[in-house]
Amino acid sequence: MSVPRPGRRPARQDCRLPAQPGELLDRARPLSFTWDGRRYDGYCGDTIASALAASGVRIFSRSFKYHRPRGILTASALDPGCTVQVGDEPNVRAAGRQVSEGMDVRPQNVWPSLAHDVGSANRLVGRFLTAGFYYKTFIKPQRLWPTYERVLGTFAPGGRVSGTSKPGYYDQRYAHPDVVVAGSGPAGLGAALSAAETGAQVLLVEEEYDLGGSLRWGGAAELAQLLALRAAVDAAPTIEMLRNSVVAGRYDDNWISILQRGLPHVEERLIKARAKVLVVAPGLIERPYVFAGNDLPGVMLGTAVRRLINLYAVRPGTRAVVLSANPEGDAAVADLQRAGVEIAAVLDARRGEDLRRAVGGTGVKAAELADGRRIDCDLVVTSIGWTAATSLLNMAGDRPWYDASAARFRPSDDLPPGVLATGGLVGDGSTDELLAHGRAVGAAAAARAGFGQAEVPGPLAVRMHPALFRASTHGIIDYSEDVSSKDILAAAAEGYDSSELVKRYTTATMGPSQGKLETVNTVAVLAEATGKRIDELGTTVWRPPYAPISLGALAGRIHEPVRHSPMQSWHEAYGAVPLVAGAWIRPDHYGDPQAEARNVREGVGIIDVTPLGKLDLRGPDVSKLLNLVYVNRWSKLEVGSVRYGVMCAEDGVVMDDGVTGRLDAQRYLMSTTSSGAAAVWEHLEGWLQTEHPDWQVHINPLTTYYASINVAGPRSRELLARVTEGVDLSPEAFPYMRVRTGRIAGVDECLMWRIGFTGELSYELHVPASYGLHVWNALLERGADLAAAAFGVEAQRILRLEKGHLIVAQDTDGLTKAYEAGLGSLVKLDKDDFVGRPELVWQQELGEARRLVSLQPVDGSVVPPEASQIVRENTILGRITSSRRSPTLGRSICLGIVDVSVAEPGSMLTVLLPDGRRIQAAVQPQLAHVDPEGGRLRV
Amino acid sequence: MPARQASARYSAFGLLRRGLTRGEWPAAWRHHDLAPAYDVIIIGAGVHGLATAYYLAERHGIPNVAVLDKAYVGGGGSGRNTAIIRSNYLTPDGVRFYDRSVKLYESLAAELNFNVMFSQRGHLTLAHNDGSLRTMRWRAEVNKLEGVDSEVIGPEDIKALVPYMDVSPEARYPIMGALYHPPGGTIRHDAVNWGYARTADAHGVQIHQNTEVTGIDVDGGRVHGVQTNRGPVSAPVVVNCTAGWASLVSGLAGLRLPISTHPLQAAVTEPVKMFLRTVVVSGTLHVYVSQTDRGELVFGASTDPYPSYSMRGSLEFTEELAGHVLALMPSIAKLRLLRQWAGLCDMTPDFSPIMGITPVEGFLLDVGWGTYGFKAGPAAGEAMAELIATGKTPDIIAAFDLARFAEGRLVGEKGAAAVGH
Amino acid sequence: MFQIPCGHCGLRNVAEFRHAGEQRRRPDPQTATPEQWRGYLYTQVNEAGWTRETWYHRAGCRRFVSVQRHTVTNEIRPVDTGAPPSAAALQAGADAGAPDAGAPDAGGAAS
Amino acid sequence: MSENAPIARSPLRVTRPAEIRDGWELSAARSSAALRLADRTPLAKVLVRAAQDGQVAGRLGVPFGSARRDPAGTLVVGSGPGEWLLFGPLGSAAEVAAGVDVADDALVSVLDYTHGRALMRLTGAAAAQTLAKVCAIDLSDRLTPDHAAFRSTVAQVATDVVRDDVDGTRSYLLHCERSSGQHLFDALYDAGEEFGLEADGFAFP
Repeated sequence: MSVPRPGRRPARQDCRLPAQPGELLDRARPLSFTWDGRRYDGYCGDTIASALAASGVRIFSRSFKYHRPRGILTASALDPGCTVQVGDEPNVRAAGRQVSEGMDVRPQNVWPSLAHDVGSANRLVGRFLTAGFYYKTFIKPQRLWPTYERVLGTFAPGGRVSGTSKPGYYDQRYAHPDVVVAGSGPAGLGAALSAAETGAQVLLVEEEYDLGGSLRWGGAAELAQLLALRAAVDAAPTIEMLRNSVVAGRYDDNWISILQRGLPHVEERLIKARAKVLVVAPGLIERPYVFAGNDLPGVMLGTAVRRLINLYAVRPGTRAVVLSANPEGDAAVADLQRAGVEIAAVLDARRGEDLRRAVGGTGVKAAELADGRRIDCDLVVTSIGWTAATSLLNMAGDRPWYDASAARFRPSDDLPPGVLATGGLVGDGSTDELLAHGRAVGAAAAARAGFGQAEVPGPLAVRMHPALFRASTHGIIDYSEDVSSKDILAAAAEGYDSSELVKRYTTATMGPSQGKLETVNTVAVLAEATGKRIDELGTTVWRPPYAPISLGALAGRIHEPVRHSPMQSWHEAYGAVPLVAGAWIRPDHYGDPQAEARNVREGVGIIDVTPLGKLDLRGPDVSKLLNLVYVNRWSKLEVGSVRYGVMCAEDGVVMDDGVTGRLDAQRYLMSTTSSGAAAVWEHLEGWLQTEHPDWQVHINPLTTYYASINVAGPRSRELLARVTEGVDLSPEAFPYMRVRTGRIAGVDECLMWRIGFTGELSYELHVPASYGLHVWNALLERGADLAAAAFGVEAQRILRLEKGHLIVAQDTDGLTKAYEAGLGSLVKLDKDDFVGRPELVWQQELGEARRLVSLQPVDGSVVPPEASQIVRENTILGRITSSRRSPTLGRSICLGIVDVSVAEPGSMLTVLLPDGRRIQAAVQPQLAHVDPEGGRLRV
Repeated sequence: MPARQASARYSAFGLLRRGLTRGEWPAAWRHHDLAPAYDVIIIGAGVHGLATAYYLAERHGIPNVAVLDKAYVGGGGSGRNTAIIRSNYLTPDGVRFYDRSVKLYESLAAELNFNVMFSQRGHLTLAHNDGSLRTMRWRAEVNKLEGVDSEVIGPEDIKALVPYMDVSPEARYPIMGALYHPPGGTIRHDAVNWGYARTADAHGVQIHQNTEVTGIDVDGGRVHGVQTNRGPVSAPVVVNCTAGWASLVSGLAGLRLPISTHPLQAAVTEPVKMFLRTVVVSGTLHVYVSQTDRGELVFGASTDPYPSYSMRGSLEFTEELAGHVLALMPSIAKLRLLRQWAGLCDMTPDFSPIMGITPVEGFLLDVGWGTYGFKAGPAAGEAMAELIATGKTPDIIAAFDLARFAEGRLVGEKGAAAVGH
Repeated sequence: MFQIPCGHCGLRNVAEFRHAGEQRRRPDPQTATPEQWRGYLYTQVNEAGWTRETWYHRAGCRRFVSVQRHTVTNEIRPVDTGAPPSAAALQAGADAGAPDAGAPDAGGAAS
Repeated sequence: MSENAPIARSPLRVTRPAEIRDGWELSAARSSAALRLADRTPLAKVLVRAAQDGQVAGRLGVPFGSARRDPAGTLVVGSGPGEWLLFGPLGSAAEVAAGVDVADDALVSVLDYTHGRALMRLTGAAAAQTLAKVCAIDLSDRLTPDHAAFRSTVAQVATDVVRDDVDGTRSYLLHCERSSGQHLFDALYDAGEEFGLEADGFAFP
């Protein structure tokens, strides 16, 4: 790409007309920008395309397959030939985007440049690039396809995204309007105004920069009417007006997505509106005509020249041939004449006059007429019919029908509730008729939203319109996909003869304009090919979004919840390496997990276990609930005691585990795994609410009411004694598996559980969270001489593995039942019922197929990575679920789940390491590698 | 035996000749009247039904087969999936089966004389926490034991494969590693459907579009044929290949299945110049993405969180998708989403298919594919054809029988069911 | 984003709820045969039409609500009777968005 | 025991300057911005659970979905079916809890939730517009007038929202479980920036 040369004199705006009555330009504010590295001038209010066209630019891009030159066709956001790169933004619609000072605009799909374009060699072979070309070739040999593919890939259309752009500020908001009006032509304006008059809240959304639709290029009368309507909208207190914004989708229950652009501080904003009623009024899209050369620069639609002349004061050519089938086409002729364009010929399609082809290389040079005449010209204008933009109705479930007399699809008579249509979508009429229909629909919309009374009016009368789709010659049907009418015929002949199949086979309608210009012509040519009628074939389903939406807007501000414990500031200050555990950010370690673990075995350590799930259970029936959801028994748990429990789902699969303590007769505190906290709460509520609504139990979450600190190690009692008041910590008074309440570091109502996930004498403190940091600091200060130190999750994992404690979802998987997990001794099948009981009964009868065991590699210096497979030759017998180096034993230790046939203590297993080595490991007599008798935690 | 069609071979030469003569290609498949009886009726003209029909005719000399579809060829999940092919599953049964499918895909273009554009560009499944990294290693180890090329790689290697990826440890979901599966890639799904249809047709199989099965004739515990909107047809064997609609079709035979139907949504962006060569999947972020030869990014996610037969698609899907894609590749925020759509997935409790015989004699199942159906097409068709022709269930699908649910023999894919596309 | 009428909170976006499954009766765990029990665990009616199901209002009142939903249109009718939904609601496995096996395990700090 | 007296801390970063009052670290900042977001976590919070149609419910007299100030100035919020949250001045949790007459109901739970929840107040004419960027509930007077209460997701966190206008100015109390507090605060701050939001200090209510 050439670099901008701002110094160089800009191109003169030779095609710029004197001021037009309805022009959108602010001539007081000229600006300049670069196109393909060269400087151009324009005015504030110009689109990129209009500014370039004013300076005589005719070629904006090259087509995707044949690399044919392309120029302005519709002069609207849909214009397929006017897609450009603006800075780091790809695929900008040059005819729909306003140009701004200093904008860096570049062409796409051109290599090396617009002028010299090797790709256009494709045009020579174009005749061979028939429908389904790729399916029929590059077939053999398969190994070469990737090579072909890379070459083809370089011809991919579109602009470039950068790998380094900083994402801008995109956001979203919710809205709850009574009425959303999509489109601000006369009908849309009427609907918005009359709905607002009832007091309804109205969101009026216009895709373009200005309200008014076709009124904007009407005569003096229309312009005057438009001014009045704009004033009325501005004055209406309950209308929120969004310009340069688009209703992108309509989803279930009138959930409506609106893309809002042009905000000062936001790149783009996605508005999610729950509308009581959606009024669809996008108007009509002018349909291109299919004939030879219909994609040459200089071939334009009637509405395109009217936009260029009236809105942007651009003279679209010097000598024109016009094919008109409707009054709008005739009006285009008048506009052209007014703009000083010589009218070489006007063909009236209503009288059977027709075009045959547009002739030229890089632009129109002449037009060949059906009667054989050849007329030199640089502009060919067609106004041969309309397509109703029914996408939003389609998304609402409506199936439009083909009205042959109007030669266009129209909405069905019974639209889904909450959706109404007006304007060109439902019929034709004068500005006043459209306005009146819009007003009636707006009143009906308000009524449906609960404001006033009004019936939905019938559709507008529909003007007869000749059915013109294709001339006697073949031309392009899908400009962005380079699909010709010949391709459609070929596809149909090959059996791809339904609108869905022909779309998929030729890719017609699958490009950036999503069929708005192409669908009806595609169906019409398919009808021609199959001898069917258009209404028999129907169109393909329009899918959201109506207009492309940036990923940034869809993502909005990214609010991924993050959870921190009250001690987070300390962890950060002391160099904790963070562990992302779902929403929780936890300290994985503080530098040396092995040392942290050793310190727990030898002295005392403290760990932040705040994420542990904690549920307050109270009421007379709590023990019933516990007996139901845990596999073990709870009836006899005394006040002041805690017990380890295992939960299974109805299929017997282990779902969670934890310790539950009885604080008084009717009050328990249940702890769950950190990741399982929410699921367990929901699980308990479910059983209570749906199966046992009669049980008297309240479940209240306390997970973050408490800061939870585990104080572990032989000297934990000594440390705790220094900060605790009101609790006798002696082994006799406070033995293993008991819970006490007392004052810690001056904080009342602290819970202390004597339990030991680490296998050491340890106390789990649950401290009112606001005091968490205070207690944490107190423990470290008062324990300084005991070398009390914090340890992280990694050290805890090492310690629990030395103890052979399993971690649900690591040492178990989605199918591991209680017996396989080595938890069989806990399962009390003599309980009448508990969740998952039947499956466990059967597993116990049949015996389990796999079992969780402890393993020690013969070579203790090797730590088999977790998930290493346990094999016999190449048959899988199990896998390592947890493995670490044990600082206590000075060797590697593992948990693994293995086939029962090899689960006996002493059996020697082969572990296949990821690097391919095979090592031997012995099954241990019990799960615990360290202190199997549990002496250390009972001291 | 029905007439075979001498179908014109596809080749560059053929294109050249027709380019010069402007001659037309013959129809890829023909229209037929519905015959009163066939040897086999297959319900569903997606890749499973068409592949089954093709292998029946081509491998087992059973061409008297009717493939019935209520709509058109490849109109269901086979034409709506994101066309990702891989075999890096978790269980040996799964790996073996999908590896067979990959092997068949590798030679499919030549076998069908139809370029299916199988692009083995490599497949990355990202791990954002130690748990999923463990699962990736688990899959890699099982894959290697089954002779499938998979390995766990680190952030640097990931960055080398996907330069636009944010592999910084500060990311909200830091990338700790990935399962890299070089043989994985993408394919042109329509081409696979059409290629099977065209070649099956050439072997005498009849494809009936717009033919909806409205009833299944079961008498004395065995199937005798089906009722359709075009009249009754009899056959001793009826195969259910209807994916999202599997429960409804089986219901016609009085059979209830452990299946619930969930929409699976997908979307494409506008085309941009090629910047993403491999397939990228993140289970934690529930997103997968690849770039087509046309330059579009194709996105998918996990199935909708509730059962539904709606294919309208949802806004929240695109919002979550975009957020997660930008979490991986923050610089592409200006890329625009062009179109979204949905297909229906027949989800089973163990994320594994249900294939083979049922309590209704002659009524066979090839369903329960969930989000994995397209990857399985060729191997499933091959196995179902063998089952029909020999009456014996091939070992490769033995683990996927319907009876496993009543007998509590679920398949372990559930252990690692991330959004593994 | 369709809406679910919550008896306590009114119309709310479906995103606030978890789908808790088709309503079904839990067999007597004492007498159920494996076939019956696994039918209850796994078999789905999977109706394409009106179905009676349970949703958990996770982000709202945290109550389990019964609704009738048309599974093709996602149209919802409140369930007239306050009949309690069923244990099927409780299947942790009910989640369809296939859970990531490497589900973020918060350190597994199970005491 | 520890020599230094316990200091209670909110999960939200303190907006400087900070002060210690009644054992709490508080923000003494004062903002006069038109839109303000302030930490209210230290306020006493008491959770009451009782039968929806029981005696306690009757005495509290606030149905789910609304809020009311009792004569003592305690804000009683109907936060769920058979569930109430009572907000009182700093350090008043015990009194507030004691003030709940639990007689005549089969099962009543009264819990001090002060330390379990993050609480913040968003005040200003643009408060509704700000909240509407992160919360899907209709905030119009029609659906959520002053003293309306609801629970929904705000910035993807399950949050209790109470509209509690201050001298006619739109104001919302938002509270969520404690560990997500900073996230919720940050999300609201981000949403409010375009309206000139400033962080404000602690006050009651």
